[in-house]
Amino acid sequence: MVDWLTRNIPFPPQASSVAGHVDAAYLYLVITTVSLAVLLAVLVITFAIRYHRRSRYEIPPQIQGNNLIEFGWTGATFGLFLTMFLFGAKVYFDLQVPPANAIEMYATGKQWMWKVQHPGGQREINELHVPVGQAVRLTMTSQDVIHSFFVPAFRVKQDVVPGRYSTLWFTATKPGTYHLFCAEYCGAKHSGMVGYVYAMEPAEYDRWLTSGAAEGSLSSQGEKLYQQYGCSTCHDLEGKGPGPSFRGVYRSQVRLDNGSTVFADESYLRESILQSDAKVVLGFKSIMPIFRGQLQEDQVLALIEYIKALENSRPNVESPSAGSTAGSETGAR
Amino acid sequence: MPRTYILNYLALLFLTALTTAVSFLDMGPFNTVAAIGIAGAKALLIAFFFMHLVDSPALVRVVAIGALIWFSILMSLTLGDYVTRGWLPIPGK
Amino acid sequence: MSAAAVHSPPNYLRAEQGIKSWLLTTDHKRIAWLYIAAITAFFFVGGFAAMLMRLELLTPQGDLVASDTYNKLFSMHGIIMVWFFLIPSIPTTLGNFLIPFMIGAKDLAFPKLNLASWYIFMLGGIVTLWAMLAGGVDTGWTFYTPFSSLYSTTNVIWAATGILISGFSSILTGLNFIVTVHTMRAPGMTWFRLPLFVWSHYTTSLILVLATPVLAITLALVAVERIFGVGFFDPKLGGDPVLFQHLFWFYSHPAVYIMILPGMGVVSELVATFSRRAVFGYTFVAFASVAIGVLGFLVWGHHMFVAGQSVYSALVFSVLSYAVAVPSAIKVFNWTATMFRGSVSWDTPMLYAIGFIGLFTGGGLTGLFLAALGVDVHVTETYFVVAHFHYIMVGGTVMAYLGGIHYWWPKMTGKMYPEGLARLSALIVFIGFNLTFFPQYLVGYWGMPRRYHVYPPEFQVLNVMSSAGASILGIGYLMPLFYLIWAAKYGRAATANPWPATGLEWKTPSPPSTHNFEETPIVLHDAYDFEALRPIIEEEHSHR
Amino acid sequence: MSTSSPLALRFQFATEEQQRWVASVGMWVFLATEVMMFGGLFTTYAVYHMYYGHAFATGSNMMEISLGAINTAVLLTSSLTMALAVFASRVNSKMAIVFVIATMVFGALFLGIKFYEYYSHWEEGQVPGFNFRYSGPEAMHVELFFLFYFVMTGLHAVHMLVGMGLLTTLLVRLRIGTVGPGYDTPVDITGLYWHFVDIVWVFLFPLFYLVGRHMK
Repeated sequence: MVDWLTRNIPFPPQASSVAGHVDAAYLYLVITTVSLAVLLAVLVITFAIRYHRRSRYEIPPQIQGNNLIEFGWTGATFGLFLTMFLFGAKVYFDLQVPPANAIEMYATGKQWMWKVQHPGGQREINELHVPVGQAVRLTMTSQDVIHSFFVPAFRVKQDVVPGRYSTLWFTATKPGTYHLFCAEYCGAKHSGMVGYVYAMEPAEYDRWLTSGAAEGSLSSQGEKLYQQYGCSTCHDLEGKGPGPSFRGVYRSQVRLDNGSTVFADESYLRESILQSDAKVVLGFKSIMPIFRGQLQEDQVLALIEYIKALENSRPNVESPSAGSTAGSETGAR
Repeated sequence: MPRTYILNYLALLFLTALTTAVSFLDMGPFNTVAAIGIAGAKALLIAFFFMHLVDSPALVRVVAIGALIWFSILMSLTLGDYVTRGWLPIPGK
Repeated sequence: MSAAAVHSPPNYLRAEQGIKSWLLTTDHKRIAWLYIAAITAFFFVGGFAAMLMRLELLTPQGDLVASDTYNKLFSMHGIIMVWFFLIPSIPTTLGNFLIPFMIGAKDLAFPKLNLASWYIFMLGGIVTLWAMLAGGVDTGWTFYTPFSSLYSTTNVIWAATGILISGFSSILTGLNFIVTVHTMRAPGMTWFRLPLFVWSHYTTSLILVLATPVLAITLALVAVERIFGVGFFDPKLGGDPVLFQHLFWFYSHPAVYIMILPGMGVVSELVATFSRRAVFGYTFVAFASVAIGVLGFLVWGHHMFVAGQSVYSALVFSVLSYAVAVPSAIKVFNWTATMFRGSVSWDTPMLYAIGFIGLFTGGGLTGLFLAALGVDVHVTETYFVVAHFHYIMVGGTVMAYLGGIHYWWPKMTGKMYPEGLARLSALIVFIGFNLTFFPQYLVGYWGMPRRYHVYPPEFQVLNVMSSAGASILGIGYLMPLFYLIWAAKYGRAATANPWPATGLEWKTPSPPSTHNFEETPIVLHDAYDFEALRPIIEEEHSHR
Repeated sequence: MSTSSPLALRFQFATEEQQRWVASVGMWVFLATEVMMFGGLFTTYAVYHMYYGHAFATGSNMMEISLGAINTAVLLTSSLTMALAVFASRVNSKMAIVFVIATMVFGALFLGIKFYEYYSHWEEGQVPGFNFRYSGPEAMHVELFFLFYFVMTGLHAVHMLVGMGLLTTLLVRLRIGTVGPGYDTPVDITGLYWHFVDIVWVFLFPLFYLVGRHMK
């Protein structure tokens, strides 16, 4: 009986740092609205009974209205609603701004499956292994239609829109297996695009990381693509090529040729990889070929992980033939 | 009455020539402001004189102004979203 | 009254006979009947799709229908219920019939346009039904791109065309009402003597006219994208699918106010008549309608908090969404205050009105959960939202529609409905409704997403309760269909003012003559002046 | 009110004056819906103009500005003749017919120039989706610009065709006398519609022909 109860109590488990805040806001709303509803129901029913029409011919005293009462309850309701807004907004900001030290993972929504890539190179379909107590930041996109990454136990949801990145973060607090749903209608098997999030103790998570048959870390996969697609020919890491070097570019302010500066986050890197002539860096010409259509989303994520990894480590492989840039003149720095 | 129509017509032609000429000068963001401003002026001229908004009953003017207000609601709140994107340095926020 | 009965003209039902007199009528009363027939048919088509969905959801596995069939079912349920039942429901039936009476006019400003609106509505309905039968559409009633424009392989263009055509019918009806209320009020019928029914329909017409065109262009752009292969919301061209959502919800949120405002107008009339008291704070309730109409245009972003709009834009929409909730609260408070020290009778229309106040309040208050940003992130796109808008639309608009139909049935048909049976069906509807949709709040917060026909087993108990409630609700809706038709034929003859109620429509015989009033009435009293009705109420006494 | 007017006062209107006034209010409310419909397109244009201003300038520079300016002048002239037609229809039908015909001629001229432009765009492979051969920088955003061009001017052209249809019926009714000095409401209504379509073009012209001209 107890097992049936715990299984069927209609309340999602609180398994993330922010779940408590969301439930607190939910509880506040439930209490205020239910008390208002009960008050109104009691009033309506008592008036209906107490002032029930005794004879078909009685005409009650006509009361036109009272402006004071009207302004009173208008102001009161708006004041009450504003407190709800403030509570909701505070929780919303906790949900939106990820902490700096979060593990960065990448998720790609594709018609009817979730593909997740870990920095260590592990790839998962419809599954996500995360350590407990450690913030995780998901940079997500979609390869076709709009999906939505929804983990009820963590109280987080974020639509993944094709053509741009979305961000979602959580910190699992309770080990366990939790549902992962797609919450934006995406076609025939929308209800099949589900999976599980495994929150594990850190030790167990490390054991899982090593056991996975990963072919090198994500940034090393990115580096392979970096060589394979000839990025290194123009974007020499020492900045000798016609293209800008990527060392230290991630999360820096980049000056563009139209005079504006832009914050180099993942979205900027993705747009510059796929649609190179959209934002041309100051002092460089827009001669880079368009890679849109040639690179898959998860390949772009691997490249971005490689560029981000450049920020704090010397390039671990000497690029032997990087010197002979393909006949193009040296770009003015 | 026809006299006002012809004067209005000439003013409209002049404004067309003006907006075309102005577009060749490089005024940065003011190019768009000038183009929309002149077009707005032409629209007002047509509405006031050709469509007799000048001497129409108040209700007709309310309808015209209402339409403009509702269009500006759609424009301003939608652009409001696109202008404030990227203020948080987090992709997609 | 009796002196005039001798040579009074035949009532509008008997004035002409034959199918041609119905299909070519420009009499707003007959056109109202044409709409009643049409939307009742559409209601049961949409309801049938809902029953199939509830049957499917009895079990966690998808064992009744395949997944794409289920997707077509919920799309059909959504499209038909929204555009072919809820939006036309009260304005085109009760509104068409009553607005000329309530302002003391012989007919609407453009009678021929009124008939044209019905034909356009039917054309839109037939095109949409044909799209459903010829393979259906699986994009949901929201048509989100890029699925609807690039990936769906179903009749999206045909469905969009059908809706677009029915949109023109909405615009023309709205235009007709606006011009009528502005220019054709009887002498003495000032704005603040208008019944609140007319205020709410006037605001609804403003929304109809100002919002529907944006839907027309949005659906047209989806069709352009499917035909050209490239479109404005297509990431291949650098387009942003979220922009489609902006344009779509710019129409669709005011559309939900199009659905609820007429219901509020009906409830204002019912509460006033059956408490036999002027509505408490008439001017506040009237301006609350206008405020809902205006603020309703500023809040659409709360449908897109997690869709990818900017955080600051979400904050703005959240505040504005709380602002639009205030006028609805004012209306509910004023209805409650109207009943205070009134003479409340428990006739069926009043039961529906009280049910409306209860369920609409439930629906409206849960809207506050969805406007709270932090909570919305968790509950949007789950069954919590499904329960919220069904509480407003089924608990609100449909209850008000049934209440209004019962209340004005004697005026429209000259016959009374069977009181006992009607009260029973109102009770069944109330119970069935709550059993259907309250469990969905719980399963929604628990995390069950919308539009899923396969769900984790732990949600099954609540879904079975919901399906059980749906069958009770279905019975509750079928009963009025039968006993009202029966009453129209064999019901007790109704007097001109059976309740008795204020309002010019009750000064005409039941059923009224084709030209409504022999000579245009002069209005001397306020909207709900029951003192002025004292002689009629006394006369009721002497007749018994 | 001259007896020749075929209009029996519609039974639901109290006075003749009320009926004329009602028609223009109804027309203005209809124009409000048109403002909102075109408004959806202008909002979409504004969003992408803000994001892809440079590509929109490239696209705009590929337009034939002289044709655009001439077309604007042509449409303004048709507005003038339409206004004169509305004025003439209160006084004498003959003059009204002349001006309506003039309006239709200018309208046809506008559509002629417009379809010539469409044809030349097709020739140069600038029709998005079907035949888009431009491969310069930001080709996809330029394709988006041309999609705006074809959808918005196309919708405007459809409204022009509807206007030409209204003018034709007006011509017939003026000739057989059901519309004339006694009952000129239809002319007034058609005039309001025609001037509105002209206002839409007044805004379309700078949006497509004058964007970043100085970048040539």
